[in-house]
Amino acid sequence: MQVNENTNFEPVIVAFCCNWCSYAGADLSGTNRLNYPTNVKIIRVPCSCRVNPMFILRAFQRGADGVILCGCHPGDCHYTSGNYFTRRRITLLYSMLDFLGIERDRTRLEWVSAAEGAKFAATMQEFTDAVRKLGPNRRLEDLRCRKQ
Amino acid sequence: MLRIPVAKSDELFAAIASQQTLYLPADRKDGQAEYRKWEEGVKLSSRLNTVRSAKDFFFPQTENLAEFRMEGKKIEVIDIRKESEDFVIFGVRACDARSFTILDKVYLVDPVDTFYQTRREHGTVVTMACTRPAETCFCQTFGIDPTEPEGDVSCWSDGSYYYFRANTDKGQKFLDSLSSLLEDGDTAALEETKAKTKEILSKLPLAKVSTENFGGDKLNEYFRSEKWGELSESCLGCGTCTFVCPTCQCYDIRDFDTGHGIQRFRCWDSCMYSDFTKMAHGNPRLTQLERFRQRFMHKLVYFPANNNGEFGCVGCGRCLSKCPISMNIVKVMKALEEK
Amino acid sequence: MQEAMINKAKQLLADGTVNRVMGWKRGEFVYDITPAVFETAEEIDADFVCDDFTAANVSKYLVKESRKEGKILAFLKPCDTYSFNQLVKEHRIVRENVYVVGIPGGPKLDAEKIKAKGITGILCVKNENGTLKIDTLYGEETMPYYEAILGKCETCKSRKHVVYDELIGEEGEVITAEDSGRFDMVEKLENMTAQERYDFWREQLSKCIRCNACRNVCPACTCENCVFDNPASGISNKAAADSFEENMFHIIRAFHVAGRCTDCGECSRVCPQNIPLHLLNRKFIKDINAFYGEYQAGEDTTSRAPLNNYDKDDCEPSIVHERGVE
Amino acid sequence: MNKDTLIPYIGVVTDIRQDTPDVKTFRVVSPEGGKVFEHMPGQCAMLSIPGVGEGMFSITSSPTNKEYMEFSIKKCGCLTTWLHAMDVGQQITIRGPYGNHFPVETDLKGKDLLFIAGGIGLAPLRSVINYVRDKRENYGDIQIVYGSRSKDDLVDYQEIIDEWMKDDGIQVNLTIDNPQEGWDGHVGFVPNYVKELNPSLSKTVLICGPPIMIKFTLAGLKELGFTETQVYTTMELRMKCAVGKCGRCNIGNKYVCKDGPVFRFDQLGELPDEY
Amino acid sequence: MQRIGVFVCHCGTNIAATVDVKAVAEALGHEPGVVISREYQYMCSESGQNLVKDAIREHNLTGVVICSCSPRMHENTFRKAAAAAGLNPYLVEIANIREQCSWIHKDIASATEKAVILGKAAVAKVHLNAPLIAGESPVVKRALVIGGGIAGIQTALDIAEAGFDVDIVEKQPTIGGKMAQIDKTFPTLDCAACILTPKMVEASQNEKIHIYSFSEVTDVKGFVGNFTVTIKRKARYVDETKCTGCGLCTEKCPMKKVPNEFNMGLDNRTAIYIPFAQAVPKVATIDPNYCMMMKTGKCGVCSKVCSVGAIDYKQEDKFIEEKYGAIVVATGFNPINLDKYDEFAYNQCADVVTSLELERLMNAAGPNGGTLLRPSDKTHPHTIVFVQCVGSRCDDEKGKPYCSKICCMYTAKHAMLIREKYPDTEVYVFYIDVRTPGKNFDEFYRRAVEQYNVHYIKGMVGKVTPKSDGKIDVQASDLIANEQLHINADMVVLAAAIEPDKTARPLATMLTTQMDTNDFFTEAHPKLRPVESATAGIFLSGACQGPKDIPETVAQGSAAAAKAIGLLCKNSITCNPCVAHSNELMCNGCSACEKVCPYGAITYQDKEFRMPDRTTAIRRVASVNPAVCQGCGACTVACPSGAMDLNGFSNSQIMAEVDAICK
Repeated sequence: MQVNENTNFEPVIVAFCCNWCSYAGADLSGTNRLNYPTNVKIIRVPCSCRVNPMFILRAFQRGADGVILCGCHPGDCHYTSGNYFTRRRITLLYSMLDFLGIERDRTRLEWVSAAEGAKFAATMQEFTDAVRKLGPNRRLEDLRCRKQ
Repeated sequence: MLRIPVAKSDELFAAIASQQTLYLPADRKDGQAEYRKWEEGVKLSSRLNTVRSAKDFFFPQTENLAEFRMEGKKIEVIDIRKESEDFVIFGVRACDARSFTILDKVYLVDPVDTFYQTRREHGTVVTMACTRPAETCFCQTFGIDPTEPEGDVSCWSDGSYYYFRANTDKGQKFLDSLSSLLEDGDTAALEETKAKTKEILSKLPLAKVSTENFGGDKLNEYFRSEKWGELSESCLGCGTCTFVCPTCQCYDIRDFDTGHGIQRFRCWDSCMYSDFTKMAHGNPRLTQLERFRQRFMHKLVYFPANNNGEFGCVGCGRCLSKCPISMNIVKVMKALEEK
Repeated sequence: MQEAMINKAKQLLADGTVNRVMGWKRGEFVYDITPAVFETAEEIDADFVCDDFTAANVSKYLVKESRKEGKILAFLKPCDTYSFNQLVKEHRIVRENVYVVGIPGGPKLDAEKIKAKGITGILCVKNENGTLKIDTLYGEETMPYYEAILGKCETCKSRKHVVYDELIGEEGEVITAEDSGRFDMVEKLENMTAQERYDFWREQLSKCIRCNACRNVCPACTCENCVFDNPASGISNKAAADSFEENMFHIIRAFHVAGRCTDCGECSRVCPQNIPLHLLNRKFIKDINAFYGEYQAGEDTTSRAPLNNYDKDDCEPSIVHERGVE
Repeated sequence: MNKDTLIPYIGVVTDIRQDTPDVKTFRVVSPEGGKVFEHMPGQCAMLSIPGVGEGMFSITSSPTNKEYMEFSIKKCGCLTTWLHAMDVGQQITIRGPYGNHFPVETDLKGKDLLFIAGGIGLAPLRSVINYVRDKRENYGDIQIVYGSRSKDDLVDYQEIIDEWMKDDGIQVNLTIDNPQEGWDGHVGFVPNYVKELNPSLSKTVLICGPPIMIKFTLAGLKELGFTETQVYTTMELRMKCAVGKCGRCNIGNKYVCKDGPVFRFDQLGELPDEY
Repeated sequence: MQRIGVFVCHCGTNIAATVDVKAVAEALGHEPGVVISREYQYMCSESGQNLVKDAIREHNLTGVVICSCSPRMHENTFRKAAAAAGLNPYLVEIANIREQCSWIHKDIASATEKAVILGKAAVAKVHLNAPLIAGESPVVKRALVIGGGIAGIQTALDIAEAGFDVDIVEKQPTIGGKMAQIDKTFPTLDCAACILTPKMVEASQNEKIHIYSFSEVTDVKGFVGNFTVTIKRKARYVDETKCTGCGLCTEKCPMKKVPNEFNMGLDNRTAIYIPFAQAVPKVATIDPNYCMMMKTGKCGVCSKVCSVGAIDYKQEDKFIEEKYGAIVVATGFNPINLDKYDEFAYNQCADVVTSLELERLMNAAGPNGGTLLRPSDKTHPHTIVFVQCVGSRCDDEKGKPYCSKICCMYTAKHAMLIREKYPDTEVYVFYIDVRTPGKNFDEFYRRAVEQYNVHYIKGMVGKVTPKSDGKIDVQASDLIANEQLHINADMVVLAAAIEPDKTARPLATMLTTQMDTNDFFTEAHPKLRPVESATAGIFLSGACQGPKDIPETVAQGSAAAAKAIGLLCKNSITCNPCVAHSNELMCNGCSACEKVCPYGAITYQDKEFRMPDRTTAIRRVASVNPAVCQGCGACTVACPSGAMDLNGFSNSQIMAEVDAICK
């Protein structure tokens, strides 16, 4: 695909969602027929703390333009403390990516409960818009994986 | 001898670059030198040598071998080799120039490595005689005269002029193409420079390092030496020595799934790495001792055994200055010689 | 100093306290010093050295050495003691099998910095009142002492030994971040624009030859099997085939040592390409200090590592987005 | 540009035979039919599934077979597991032939041959055995001693029974490690069995099997009076390029992929013990 | 080579209206390893499931992908179907193309494209799925209740009622806990002892219940269904099996000046003692710190008077080991120490008392036989000031940040009881807020104000100063009248905050359960799992989890019992097989995983390994107890070497999904 930068650009967005809150929140936005862009593809993980920084980098390598991580609100983790660890890990990772000059708006972490279907949809819309504005991921891509 | 004033070097480089891609050692911000593509403003480095050796031009760190498309039970092999373009590497030191001969003995013997061969055919090597050898230099040990470097074209500098001599047809053609810039001149000043350099060479701390106790016939004697334990005990098992070495030639072949096909590439590998000889069911070189031994045995014993006594080292001294723990071939040679 | 250490080593060998000595062995030149294990007084007399160039952190060797028969004497500089402690904390070093003698630290010198001045053919280096007198094949050269100080010593974080059985010389103090200036460069980068930061790191990381020296020397990288060597990890890579892999390797490596890196600076010291790798680690350290409170890995063996810990009121990742320039 | 030896051909798997619980034999032809390339007994080929891995396997069919090549492969790693899961019709990549071969046309010609194999070690020898069977007139007596853990682990058992055992002038001695119901043959380890059989010293020995078996069998043969110059074996080490360049499969200065895989024991004896 | 079946559901028109289901099935049919790709009206219907089952059998499938509604809806349905057809249920993956695709998108083309990608991700994942077998671990049919207060007693009784053996470990010589010390209970004002002691007796008489009084838990090993607990039976120097509780020894004991803990030190007991008349077990205990025989070797009176020879001065602490399937923590609370509250003169003036001390002062079995007298001079107090929130809702270091919850109500109770019994006594209550949520609570409080004329003053007591005349000056502010007050009081009663018992913290460590910063045990989920700890098999009862009044405590005690019974009813527990596992060959033994595991499922062992250099070495490696692990995956990221991975959500599986989505 010859990317005509910024026009007709459809970002690839990977969303990691914890099974107990955010994935359910995503389901709820479906149940309520709340629209958000098709660009977002969800990967279910048991807990946000299952998300290894490796997965996030992997997504960028393989052509993702934005990665968003969703988990239970702090204090509500199904496993009591998982998302607290997530928060530290991901804060540091995002800060490091920023340090390396990777655009901040390509990464995001959002706490979405099972009841927040509307928040889920709105977040995804917002995030997709932000990434779309940035254009294709060029700073953290693997040229070998670029679609021809 | 054909020569050109050093002051006109930019003109010279521009002329070369107008015909083919020109690479030469240039200084980096951190004070070290690396080969860089010449373009307006790039200056020839005054450092003795580059961090990475010149082998990269013929045997790059990674290169794709082929691509595969898979669908259902079918596999399609795509030959992705391209005809490479002519290029010139300028300012190769005598040690690196000799390393090409050594690599040739691996890659140009049957079955020929066509990837290497193609680049070798397209590259013209212009060497540069040394004038300020460093304490880490020991190329003389391997019979290299840094004041008489090999290559398609040999080049000398006495500070005012660059002098050129073609050694091959390719080199001659190269010099012919620059004939408008080059003039014939006397070499008295150059001979003086050479003599000075030779004097320094005789005073180098490693000038006495000799290969007389090494070679293919020492196989079992050195393999069983008790020194390996002590020598290898501080080795980190990194690949620095291997990757800065101009003669290290080992590689790995790997597949990479790009999402729309499989790329098979090869990349430098190091016998110092713990997974170098690892198989699904075991590893013949389990400890760093064995891996460490392999590297030096290869250069000092196995390689000469297979190549009429030629050693797999050119004494460039890179490993001496770059090894994180300062273990190197000179220390190994000296230790092995001790009885 | 070297004299006192040699005497101490011989004494401890003689009285049976230890059966080996971890130290440094002199090489061919003034600067090519190799970490080594000595077993006899004769070996020590012949080759033991501790001088301006004995910069190598030997604590990582103790992972293996401390699992061998008998006790080993290790001479540790203040910075090395942090690495040592961290490894004890992670159960990598068997503390009982090491007799730690604290020795004064640097500043150590960096031969590369001398060479970068165009000084070549180095035969002998002497410090005379702040001036380095360098005897070379091409005559004597001089340069200011401070310009030859090893990068990691320029921003020394502590002159205090956090663990030892015995001390040679006097105990020093921890140096504050302000005094050491060790976060200055990180801060400078933080104040650049994203594009500038990106360009900076591309220039640096594109030099990487994936020799793994940084990883293999790192006292925090003692994994039995590194993910980058393990095909099953899905991210193994060898010679970086692509700019992404250079990024990936260094980001993941820095992440894996985040909260465990003591900032010993070995990664940058050994990098053959002079990539300032320590800046990645320092960035994590600086962030950890700022977000989760001051933490110095290796300072003790009991505290919880910041990444294995949390506070309910930790900041959100959005703090990254809210920071100054993009 | 010439074809580079590192760039493989395509092979099609036309038949898969389950030999033992963990060994399958694959028949490979070129997509156009016929063999992908010619080889000599003992030579190897690099088989690969792109994205999974590439590995060196000895060609177990005889060069005298003009229709196809066969590979007997034991499931042990990532690639072999994949190969075992293949269906007929699957394409694979193949390059070769690599390495030297048993000196069937020189040193072995006219000799009495003793083949000793253990487990999957029969695979490389099978090529020689069938070659020799097809050119029976060029060789003397043939004796095959083959052992495995159990009857089920004997590779090519049907071929051994249906063909080899029925040939004139071929003596086949099978053994399994432990007694088993339905087995009335010999029970015991190969090295001991060889000693029991006390083969004539005139024989040239070709041996292949697990290292431990080779070690004890060789010792046994020496006790019986055999010399190292009479015994050939074939080796296996980590290989990537298969053309003696990538630098991993050397034993001393010899590259197994290029100078081997077939070695005579006196040659191996000169090399360091690193395999 | 996998043999994967793909099944795309129309869900009537729920999916089919916006996703071209046929196109999805067609596209996924070309994915590597897919041997059959079908679509159907309702995959979850009987016939839909049969389609899957038949395909599994017919095509010998090694993996199944269902493109349908959320896995939260029907993952189990399809797993069961697969299992019925002989395929391991964990070889089924769901692609959520309804909630996360057809229902949120309108454009058929892009929704279809997305559905295909989601399907591809599921196919890529299922390639790497491994058959998982849910492990089983047996359940020891015996429960342990730690703490013998009302919470523990209630829990034990309920568990015993269900037919299971249950042990109570109580560190005091008698069960009963705090409730035994309380005089009356709110809001009914019935006598605490009257309702508690029958339960204590019931517990002691129930043959399913075994009470280890004067005992402590010192070690806990094992995991849900299979705990091994070491109990220290502290020496009481009286043979429990012989002592009849006649009390003769306590009468004859010459050492009578021992502060009586049961009465909050307001009177004395003997060195050999039975805490109170209705103690259970009713067995004497010798206090070695005071017993003359124990201290000087001279006395032995009790031994002489004991007709059954129960006295044993040589008795030693005994350790016993028991196995339990479930553990209920009911360690309760204590009022905080008021030493730091100089402003209330608690340590200077005997007539400044805590509420619990007041309970004893008013109790018929208390030091004054139920007549409220000032501790200092045993006179009748005419003015009593109650100070609320002493140490509760505090920002500073001295106190607790939380509301102790019960103080408002018991203060109302005290005030009311005093006004009822001694109408001449003026009662002032200084409060910040009066909190009375609870059945009949507010009515109760209003009765105190309206019917009993208790003076409730919103305001803070600034200083309590004992005066030379024996009176107490209480300086306070009235926030409503906005004025400073001085009250000349006879007694001051401090509503001290309550805190978890000090033994709870070490116990939590033993149990690998979590505590909050105030040392209250943390429940597994604050709303949905309030009586379970995050550690499987450990349940929470009573105030150890947070401040509670009696009815709440009893309710939670029963709830914890119900949870424990639910566990004990099972012969074995089916473990979730999607748990972490450690590759010992790669494990560094660094303990990072152990630190982040909320369940204590990871332990370390020194194991012998064959090392690369052909030697053997002892290495410290992690192992995960699959019965305890809940599969969150925190450890997998903490592990730098990648030795830790998670079944069902392995690194390679998740990366395969990432790859498929980004392709």
